Amino acid sequence: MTQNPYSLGWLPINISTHGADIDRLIFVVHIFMLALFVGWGVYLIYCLINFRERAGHESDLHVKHFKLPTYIEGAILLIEVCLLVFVSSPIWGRVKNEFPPEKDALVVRVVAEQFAWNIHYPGKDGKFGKTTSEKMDGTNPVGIDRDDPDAKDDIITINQFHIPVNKPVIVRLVSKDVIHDFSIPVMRVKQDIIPGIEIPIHFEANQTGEFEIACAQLCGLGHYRMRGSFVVETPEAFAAWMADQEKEQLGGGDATAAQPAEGSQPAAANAQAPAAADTAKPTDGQTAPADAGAKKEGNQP
Amino acid sequence: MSHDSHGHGGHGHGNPLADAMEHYSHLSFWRKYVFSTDHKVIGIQYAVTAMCFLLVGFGLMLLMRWQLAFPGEPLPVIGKLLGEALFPGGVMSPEMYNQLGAMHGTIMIFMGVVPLSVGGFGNYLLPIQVGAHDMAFPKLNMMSYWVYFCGGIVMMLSFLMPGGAAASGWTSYPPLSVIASNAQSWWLVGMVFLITSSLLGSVNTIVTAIQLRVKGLNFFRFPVLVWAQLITAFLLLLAFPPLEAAGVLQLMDRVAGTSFFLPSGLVVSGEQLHVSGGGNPLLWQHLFWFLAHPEVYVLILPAVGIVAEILCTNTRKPLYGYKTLVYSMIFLGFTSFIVWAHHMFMTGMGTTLSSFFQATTMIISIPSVIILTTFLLTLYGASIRYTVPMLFAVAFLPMFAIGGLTGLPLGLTASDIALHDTYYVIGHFHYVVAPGTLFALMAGVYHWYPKVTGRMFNQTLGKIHFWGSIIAINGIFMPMFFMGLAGVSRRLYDQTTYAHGKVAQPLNVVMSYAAWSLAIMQLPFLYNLIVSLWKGEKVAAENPWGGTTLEWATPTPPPHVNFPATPEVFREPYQYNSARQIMPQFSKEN
Amino acid sequence: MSGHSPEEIKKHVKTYIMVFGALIFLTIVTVGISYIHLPVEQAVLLALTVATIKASLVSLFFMHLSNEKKIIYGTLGLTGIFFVFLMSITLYL
Amino acid sequence: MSALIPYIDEPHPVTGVTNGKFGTWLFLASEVMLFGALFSTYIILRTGSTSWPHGYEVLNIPMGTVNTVILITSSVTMVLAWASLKMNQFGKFKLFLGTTILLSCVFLVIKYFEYAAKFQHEHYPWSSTYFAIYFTMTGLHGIHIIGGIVVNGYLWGPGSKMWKANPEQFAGRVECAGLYWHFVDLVWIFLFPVLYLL
Repeated sequence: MTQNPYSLGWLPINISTHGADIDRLIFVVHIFMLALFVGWGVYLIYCLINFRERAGHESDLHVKHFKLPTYIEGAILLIEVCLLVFVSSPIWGRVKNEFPPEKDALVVRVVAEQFAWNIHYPGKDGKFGKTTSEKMDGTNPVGIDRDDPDAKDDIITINQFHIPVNKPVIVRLVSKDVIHDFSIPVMRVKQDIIPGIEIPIHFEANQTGEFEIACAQLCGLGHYRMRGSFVVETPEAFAAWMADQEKEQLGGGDATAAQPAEGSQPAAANAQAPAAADTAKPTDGQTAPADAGAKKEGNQP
Repeated sequence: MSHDSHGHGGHGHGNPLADAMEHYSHLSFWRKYVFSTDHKVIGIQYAVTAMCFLLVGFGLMLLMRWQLAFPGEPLPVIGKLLGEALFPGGVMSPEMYNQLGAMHGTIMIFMGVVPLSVGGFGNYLLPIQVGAHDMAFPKLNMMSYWVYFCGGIVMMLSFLMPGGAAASGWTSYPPLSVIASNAQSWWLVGMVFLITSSLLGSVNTIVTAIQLRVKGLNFFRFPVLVWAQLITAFLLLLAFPPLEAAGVLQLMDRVAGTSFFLPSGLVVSGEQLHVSGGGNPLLWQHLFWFLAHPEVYVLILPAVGIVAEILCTNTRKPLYGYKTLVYSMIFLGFTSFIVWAHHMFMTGMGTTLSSFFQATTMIISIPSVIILTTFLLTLYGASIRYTVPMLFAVAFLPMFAIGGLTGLPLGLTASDIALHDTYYVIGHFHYVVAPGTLFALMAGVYHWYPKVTGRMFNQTLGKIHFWGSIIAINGIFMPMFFMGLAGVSRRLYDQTTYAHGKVAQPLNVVMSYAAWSLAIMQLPFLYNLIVSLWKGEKVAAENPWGGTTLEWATPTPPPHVNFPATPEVFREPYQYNSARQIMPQFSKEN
Repeated sequence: MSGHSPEEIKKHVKTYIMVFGALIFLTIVTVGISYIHLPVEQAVLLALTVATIKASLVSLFFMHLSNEKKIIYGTLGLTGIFFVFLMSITLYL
Repeated sequence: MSALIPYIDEPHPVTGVTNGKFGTWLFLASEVMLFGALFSTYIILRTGSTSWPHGYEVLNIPMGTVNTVILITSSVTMVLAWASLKMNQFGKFKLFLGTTILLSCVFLVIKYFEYAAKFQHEHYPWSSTYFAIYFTMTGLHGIHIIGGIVVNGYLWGPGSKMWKANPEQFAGRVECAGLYWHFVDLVWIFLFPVLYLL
């Protein structure tokens, strides 16, 4: 990766298909804000200097009625309404509501817990196995019932979220314990995860690379290190990674004993772990070997 | 008005006001200064207690800023003193960080700013500004202070609990807050105290403003501060009870094992949670923000009132558009009840609902713009006298503008997707509350200091305080916007865990140094406030600044009954005659 | 509040007794209905209607809201509006 | 002190009410919002639940009905107590207010037996959301009853001395206590069908 996706002065790079609209709105709103602020500021400084107390200057008690401010207030309201009706609400509708058909998309469940992201892929059959809260424990973070025929080929990873590029992705968000917030800054994706409710979101990445999932809602002591790795790769690399996961998790034939993939330990175990333990950058090589190639390809124009 | 002679059974002769003063002067020290029913004493008690809490809340943040700027490095000196449990090896633990964060918010809002602006300024100034001799219910007034005090003590004691204070943020979202340590229950009990105190206080304020105003003081002759306090009191009265109910429900969840906010099938740290389930975590958020959004206007309206008073006194010209300002404030207060869900855009809200709350949010920005415009136009054609309070009041304008403007991208749902729950939000509301409201409160403290104490503060120290504070405070909050744009989530103990957090980390160092500088810049303020009590130049004049409202008719400092003779009001506030001299409300001559 | 002379109070007392009778009657009605086990929607509608009538009787006569000052109506009207806002929460969840 | 504050015993010429009465109504306004939040909680929990017991299956309707009648009766004796003061009959006032206090105590005693029966059947606040809301709302209402008993007890006992010194102010106080008491009754009028009958 040649270019750092994150910057200090403005938004991080955008690799989602919907994000450009959001970025444009943020830009326009900031220009609007800046114009207003500079306008007020210049006027304020003029007043503060010109109307200061000094010899030979007296206050003007003749009450004037200014029309301009009323027009400005009206204009502000008009601009706000336009932004709302023509920009913000349509984007929101597209981003949060207009789901792609499930057959064209990769459907994934994300089960959040203190303090990890469990990613549940439906596997080859495209169907999620049955999950229950009774079955959730240290070795079975999503509570999958491996006796269910649909569950035989399900892949579960911890903090490793891989998706193919240029393909719609539907993520069904659930939380096991408290409220989390599934945030991927580079994707302009953010959604609270409310325990007891399954909330679907959708997005599509248009660029490969290795990024991160952040938790944006205070969820306890480990909130700050609830970091997941988010990898966008070519369809081939994704398939290869998936095959590796299958071999690792289901390969032995004894599906019920399958362990989730690498990544950090389940939450309870590392609740007291020192902060430095998982401060790895996305490029630190904490990830599966399969996506090393994907990264290189991603940077080709 | 002849009503003063009514209901006066015991003393058949003499002036009842003189009798009351005489009676008061014979009271014991305890009844005079501790369990006093005099609104001025209670106001000062409120203000002093609240300022102490503000310092505590600020102090917590100064500790946090070390961890934020230098994550994982031991806190010099203090780290060792605070003990191994919360500072292992002198390094702040995540537990401690979350406690400091939650308590900083709680203390600043519920125990600092609101008690100072509503309890302090409201109690002291409102009765005088309407020409009353005391609040309508003096004993209730005393009680609301002591209930607030108890609430504060409960909150502070929660730090001593095993496991420390509440750590689920000042918003206390369940289920996290329900499964949190015992201190959360203390937090809830403390909140019930604070809410009760606010309710009693607001009943008192409303009755005083409406029933006890003197002859001639009709509603459109109210000083802006009185209007602000009156609207604030209505907001507190009607918005706080739902949070009180929610607090009781959360307490039940924690203590009686109910599941109001807990859905079925929760698994915490790999263990099933044995509760009946069936509750709804979002219910808390709705009830909480039903209060907490009007609460924003509870913070800002008294500040607007104070700024209006100071601007009008120091520009030496009438307020531009008094009625517009008043109507805007009323509209603001009313609309603040229907915007709460814009705090919850990311909870899975549909398009219709989010559009509704987006629209109300855009609508509520207009009265704020009008208020700002009124103040800006008041400056036009003025003869501005730059006293220390005026400096703070003027600084309020651009700071409040930044706070308001940055609310815009947060209020639009689409841009909120990128900015929600990031540092951008923190920057936004701190601009409203810290360099906004708190600057206005500082202005108020300076402006009425000579009236309350009978001594003048040191102008030079005041100016040092102002210039130091305004530079430092922008150094803290301006970088937050860039941090938020970079996508850094709020409430992170150590943001360098994330690559995007690491990139923005240098900003944290800047903010921390600015925060510590701000702390140093408050030293001249504190020194000035305390030492001027003895060393300050004596103020003998009733009206040192040339104010037009009723508090400037009282002797300095005001005696027990405020006015030796019940005053009368003859005109609107902020009037000047053709010779550019003030025409106070209480003066008969034209 | 208009009439507080003893004669008028005597009239009031008569009203109070009548209201009391009505309240007891309505209590019996609402309990009686509950034994019929109507479908939920109808039961809720009926029970809430009866409760609202009872509540109006109490507030109009015992709390003298039938003849009160504007300021009290104003306060309650404002509260009523915000109460509606508060109850609207039930539509979102 | 009272010399300083007008409109304690006579209505304000513009608003037409005394301070105490206005203050009481404002307090009741906040109470409306408090119970409003609890009722909306009830609605949300009930509509969101998969199973919700009918009140008549788990609660004792006769006991609830008796308590409703008791509370209504106490409300009418409360307003009669105020009317007696207005008619200058202090003895009757004592009788009626005493009855109110007595009835409110009876209400609490019955409530105690109801709670005890629930505990015997192992119905606790943590048993289900229904019982959670039942115990929370009736408990909070019970606290309001206790508050009413304290206020009315004071006005019946030591507070009634004011009758001699300032009958107007005392009648005003009784009226305010009455407003509060009727409000507590009013809350029960809604609680009873909502929890017991539906």
